[in-house]
Amino acid sequence: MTDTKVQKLTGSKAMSLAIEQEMLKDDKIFVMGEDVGKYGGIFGSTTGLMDKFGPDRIMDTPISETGFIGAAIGAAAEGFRPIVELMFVDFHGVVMDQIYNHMAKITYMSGGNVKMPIVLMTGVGGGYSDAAQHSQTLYASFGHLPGMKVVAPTFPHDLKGMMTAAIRDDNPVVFMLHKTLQGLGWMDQIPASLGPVPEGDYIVPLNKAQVIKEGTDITIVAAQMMTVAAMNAVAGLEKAGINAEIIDLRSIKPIDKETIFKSVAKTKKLLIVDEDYLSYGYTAEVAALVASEAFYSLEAPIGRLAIPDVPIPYSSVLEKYVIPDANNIIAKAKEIMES
Amino acid sequence: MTDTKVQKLTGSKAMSLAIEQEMLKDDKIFVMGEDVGKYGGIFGSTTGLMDKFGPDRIMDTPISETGFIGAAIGAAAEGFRPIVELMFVDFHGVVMDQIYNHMAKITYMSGGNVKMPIVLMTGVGGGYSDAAQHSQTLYASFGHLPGMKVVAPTFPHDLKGMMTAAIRDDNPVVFMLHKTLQGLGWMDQIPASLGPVPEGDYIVPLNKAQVIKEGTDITIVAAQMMTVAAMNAVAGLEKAGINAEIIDLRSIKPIDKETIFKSVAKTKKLLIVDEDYLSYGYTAEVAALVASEAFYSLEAPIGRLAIPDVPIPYSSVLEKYVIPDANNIIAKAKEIMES
Amino acid sequence: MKDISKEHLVWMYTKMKMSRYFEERMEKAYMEGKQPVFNIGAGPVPGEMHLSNGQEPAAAGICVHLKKEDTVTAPHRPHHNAIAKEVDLKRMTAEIYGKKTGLGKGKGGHMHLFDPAVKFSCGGIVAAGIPHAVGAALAAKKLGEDWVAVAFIGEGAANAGAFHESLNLAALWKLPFIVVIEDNSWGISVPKSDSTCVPFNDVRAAAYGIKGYLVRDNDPFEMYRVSKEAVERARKGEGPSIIEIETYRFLGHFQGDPELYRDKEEVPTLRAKDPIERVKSHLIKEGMATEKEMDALDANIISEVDEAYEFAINSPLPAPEDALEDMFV
Amino acid sequence: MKDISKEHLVWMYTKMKMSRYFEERMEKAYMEGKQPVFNIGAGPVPGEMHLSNGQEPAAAGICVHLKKEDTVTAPHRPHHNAIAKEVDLKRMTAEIYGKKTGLGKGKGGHMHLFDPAVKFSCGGIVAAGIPHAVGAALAAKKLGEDWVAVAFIGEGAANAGAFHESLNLAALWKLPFIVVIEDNSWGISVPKSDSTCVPFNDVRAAAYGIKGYLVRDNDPFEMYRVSKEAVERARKGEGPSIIEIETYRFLGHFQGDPELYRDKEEVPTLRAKDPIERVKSHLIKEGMATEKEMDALDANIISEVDEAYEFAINSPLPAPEDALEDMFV
Ligand SMILES: Cc1ncc(C[n+]2csc(CCOP(=O)(O)OP(=O)(O)O)c2C)c(N)n1
Ligand SMILES: Cc1ncc(C[n+]2csc(CCOP(=O)(O)OP(=O)(O)O)c2C)c(N)n1
Ligand SMILES: [Mg+2]
Ligand SMILES: [Mg+2]
Repeated sequence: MTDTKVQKLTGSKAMSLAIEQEMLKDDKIFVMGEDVGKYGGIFGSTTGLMDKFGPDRIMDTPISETGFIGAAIGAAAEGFRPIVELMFVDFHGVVMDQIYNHMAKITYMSGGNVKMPIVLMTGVGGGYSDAAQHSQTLYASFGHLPGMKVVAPTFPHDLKGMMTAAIRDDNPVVFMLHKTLQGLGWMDQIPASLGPVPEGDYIVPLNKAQVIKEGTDITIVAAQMMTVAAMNAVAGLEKAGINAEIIDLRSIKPIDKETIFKSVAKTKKLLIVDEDYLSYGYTAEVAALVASEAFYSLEAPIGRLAIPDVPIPYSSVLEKYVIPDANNIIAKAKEIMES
Repeated sequence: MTDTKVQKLTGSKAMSLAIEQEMLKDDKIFVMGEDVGKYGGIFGSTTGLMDKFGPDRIMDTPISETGFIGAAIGAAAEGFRPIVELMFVDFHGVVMDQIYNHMAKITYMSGGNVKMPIVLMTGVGGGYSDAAQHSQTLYASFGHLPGMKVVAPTFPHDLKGMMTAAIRDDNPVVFMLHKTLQGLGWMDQIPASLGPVPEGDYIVPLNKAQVIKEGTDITIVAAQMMTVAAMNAVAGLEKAGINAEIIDLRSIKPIDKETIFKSVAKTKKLLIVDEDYLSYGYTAEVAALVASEAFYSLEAPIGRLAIPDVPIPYSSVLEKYVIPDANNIIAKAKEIMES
Repeated sequence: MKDISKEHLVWMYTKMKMSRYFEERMEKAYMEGKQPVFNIGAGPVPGEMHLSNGQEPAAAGICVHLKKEDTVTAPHRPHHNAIAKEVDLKRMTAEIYGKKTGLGKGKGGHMHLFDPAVKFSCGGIVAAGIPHAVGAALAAKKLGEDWVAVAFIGEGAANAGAFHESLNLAALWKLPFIVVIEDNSWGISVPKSDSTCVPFNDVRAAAYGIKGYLVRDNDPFEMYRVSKEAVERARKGEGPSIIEIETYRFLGHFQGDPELYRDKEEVPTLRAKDPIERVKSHLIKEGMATEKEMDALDANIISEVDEAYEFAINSPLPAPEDALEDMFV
Repeated sequence: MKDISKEHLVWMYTKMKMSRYFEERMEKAYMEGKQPVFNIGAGPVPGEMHLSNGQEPAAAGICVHLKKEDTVTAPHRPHHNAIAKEVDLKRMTAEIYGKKTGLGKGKGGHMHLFDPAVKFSCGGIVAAGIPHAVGAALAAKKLGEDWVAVAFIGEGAANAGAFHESLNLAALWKLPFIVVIEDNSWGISVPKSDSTCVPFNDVRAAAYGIKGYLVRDNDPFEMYRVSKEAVERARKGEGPSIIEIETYRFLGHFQGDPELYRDKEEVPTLRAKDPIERVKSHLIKEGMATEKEMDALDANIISEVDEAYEFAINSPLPAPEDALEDMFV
């Protein structure tokens, strides 16, 4: 952090400010996506940028994800630094080939001779009844595939710092913004979506988790809204006599295993909470890392909380049941402590 | 197994025989895909079927995976039972939306009112220098997403029995055939690709792993060519004094955890070997299942062997380095035994 | 316009009016629990809500030619299509309210309505329903039935790859398939001129050697006529068609859309040309119905819709753990 | 055919001949280590091998109009395209041999050749290179340069969604973009008539309001002419074009293809019309070159290709652990 002046911003403002500041410095950066222009991005990622940079640098596209994300790849190969938005991560299936077979692999396949400095930003997360095709996080669907850095910042400070880092990175970065953390006027307004953000530019590394609450009894690893849920569980955990250490993952790929190992070495217990599907999600990957590389730290079975391998249902009552919350975390943590 | 007459067949013949036998019984079954007609499927999955059933039931398609796999969904909703081939699993990115947002979710989203009896068969695996876009297994890319049963049989017996089960299932089944296990004339000919197959119809359940070698010292969990590699490691392991129990996973989703837990309860040690990418692969999911639900069985760190999070390189010397083999398995097992 | 029978015109009017009234009630129902501070996730009808007020002719004008065995797929803005295909209105409304009695037991929601009894489905991914309709048309052909499959999409969807793959397949296999492009000028905030390289999508029929039709200015009568021809051709095995209709989006893309991107004058101009009124005045002018008969018709429509809302409102919610059911059948 | 200069014809001949000889040598090189029992993974050149013998006019006929700054993307059958775009032949051959000196240090292979110095790339996913060329054309427009981007594809790829999305984008944004459809009649074993609902893809230009060109019977001269127009139009900002050329696939889809699906007569008929011979005899007939000059030219070509093979064969393999490098830059 090179700047000392700090303002309170929402997640979306923090992100768009990062884009703005980088665009002012480098005219090779441009933005493409559906409704990124006048609308400012459905989740506010490009708020105000159209007015500042005009339609040549903030480009609305047709609903042709393969076309325009593929075009970003072609433009990147020519020296541009495109930022492209896939409106909802749920839509990745119409364009995954361009993302994982090309954007992610061209650098490697070319023996390092072609750079792919692309930021693919995409909205993730549920909790507002947008149902099965608009509520997923799909962290692992991207984390599984080599060649992309995948980040999922929680707080406005990190949204800005990681966006700046992503734009400056010469490699493809999948930047997952959680809708509920954008601080949008038409969504649930939660405290975590507003926070202190330095005015100047700074970077937050793309591969570092962060201990956001220290504790001694159990390590809770989470990301985005599950980090918020874990923080919301703190009081209840304390009431149950559990002093949890909470790690905000921030980076889905690579996972910052050192930070996790260090914590588990202290707490001896681990609970992983994910808004993605249970099977093959980060609850699996983090558990496997610990069980293979920090095995002797563990004194109890690892706990996993995630979407129980069903699509996200529409009805609020059903949706609440499948997305982990603070109560689930407290119950699970107790179970681990007692096991 | 209801039949006693047994013949020796290759994987591809076993598969196509299953399709043939089911098609003879149910005229709602038809096959669609690229080169499934006269060519008989690039990996032989429809060998001879064109001659038997003609072009109305064995339909060559344009290179329009979203179009024809989407059409399979529409036909399934009308009561048909389509078998569709995605030639290489590597191409899933052009059609993943149809697969995971529709085929996999429609039954759930419709409250169980619409059935999706579709078999999506697809070729997986590397080892013959087909490079980064034609050599992946991507087991986890499908296993992660709810609504599909995902299988990856190894031996001709299971290819036939699981294909029969898949066709009869009223739910979407992703049927992954490993190219090297098809026993094709133009690929490496390995013993495992030829095996005893009952002549009549029978099913092998879609959710059961199988202990293919009993042992006492360490459990090795693998699938398809990694199962073959594990079997190839047996002699070397024995020489090192290690009596391994080998489990052929067969089902990627759901994972048959009981079979694994039972084995680990006996051996106390676990090595998982995967031809998919390391991060967020089945080495993660199996490790996490054991570390969370069978933790107290474990007496040593879990071992994971998989593609080390790089695309599959072309040059043989590089490709051999990234795909686990018997030697890697022996070395890793020794390491675990000594840890 | 003597070519359209009273029966058909009344049918169209009924579906259009029903759809309009359904949507108008939905506009209000959706805002329950979302005032004074709008929160998309709050209230008895949470989530995104895409209403179709103004687009009724596109649906009614073709569905009047369809029977129960014909298949319809629709996109994220599906209510008018569903109503014209005679989806069970009670269970559809209950689904939108997230109730156990809904078409999908509350699991689907407004973008995911499935009524296999009348072969209707829809989905939230732009253009994804097109190949499903192609598959239904393929099924009809395989069965030797004269059934037709219709995919409704927005003009924005005509630029998605699925459109092209589906049209090529349907034309190649000469399937009884029709795509209806509801050109409401906008894909969220993006005007057609910024998304589509040709002024009208009917010309894209040339790429598939099929018939292309264009209906100007949301004309319900012309929609009736071109659809009649397209459906008849499809039933006779003469292959697929593209129908594009210029239609009106009276509301925002979704409820809560600030609509800062469009001219304040646009909607009043469109509302002045309300297509439902056009059909009504035609019926009266041509002596096919009296004002009084129309009022009675309206009253029936309103009570049918109100009953559906009552059913939905009074239905029980699912139990939380129902979330784990219906994964596999 | 006085409209084509000697210089251009000789250039085209050179690239076509070079490509042909390159492929003929590759046919043999590929079989090394695969006899007597064919095994796709064996030998110094393992993996799939898609050769382009017969398709040379498609590449040379347009690349003669291109400069180094123009971009070319190619599909899984890329050698003739690469050679016409003047990709470094030594490093390309070394890549196909999986050597450390290859364009991709042995990581890419024959389907994944990247030579940024001449802006060439290719890939193994059908139609996926089309949007990359659109992106290059967009870059040219942003830079205010008169550069052009050309995407080569097979006729099978024209039915993929990426084709449609790319063409719409390129036309909408009026980009200097050209797609060249090499119609070799086959997509692996599927004839064009079973994959494409129209006889020729030039008509698909109507769907985008752009120019469509058709070159019959693999004619190198006609390919030259229409390409010239298309490239000039693109440079002048007049937008994209589709060029379809009927071309010949002399060999199987890939080496080892049993080709049971095609008539035994097809290839001899095509070979009799060898397009390289057509250019050669034209040069001689028109007095632009003598037999002797042509022989000398051939000798040069052969030695250049042979040198590339020598370079490849004598280059070192990568070290196994190099597999972990070049992931990120
Ligand atoms: C593949 C995909 N991309 C983007 C979206 C987000 N989205 C939903 S509706 C919409 C606009 C659709 O425009 P149009 O097809 O004209 O239909 P309309 O909303 O006007 O009825 C967009 C971009 C989506 N649902 N699916
Ligand atoms: C998306 C995708 N689907 C299928 C394939 C498998 N495949 C490789 S080449 C090919 C045929 C291509 O035909 P065409 O485009 O005519 O090119 P040609 O091989 O004739 O040069 C197919 C189906 C692929 N590589 N990518
Ligand atoms: Mg629209
Ligand atoms: Mg071809």
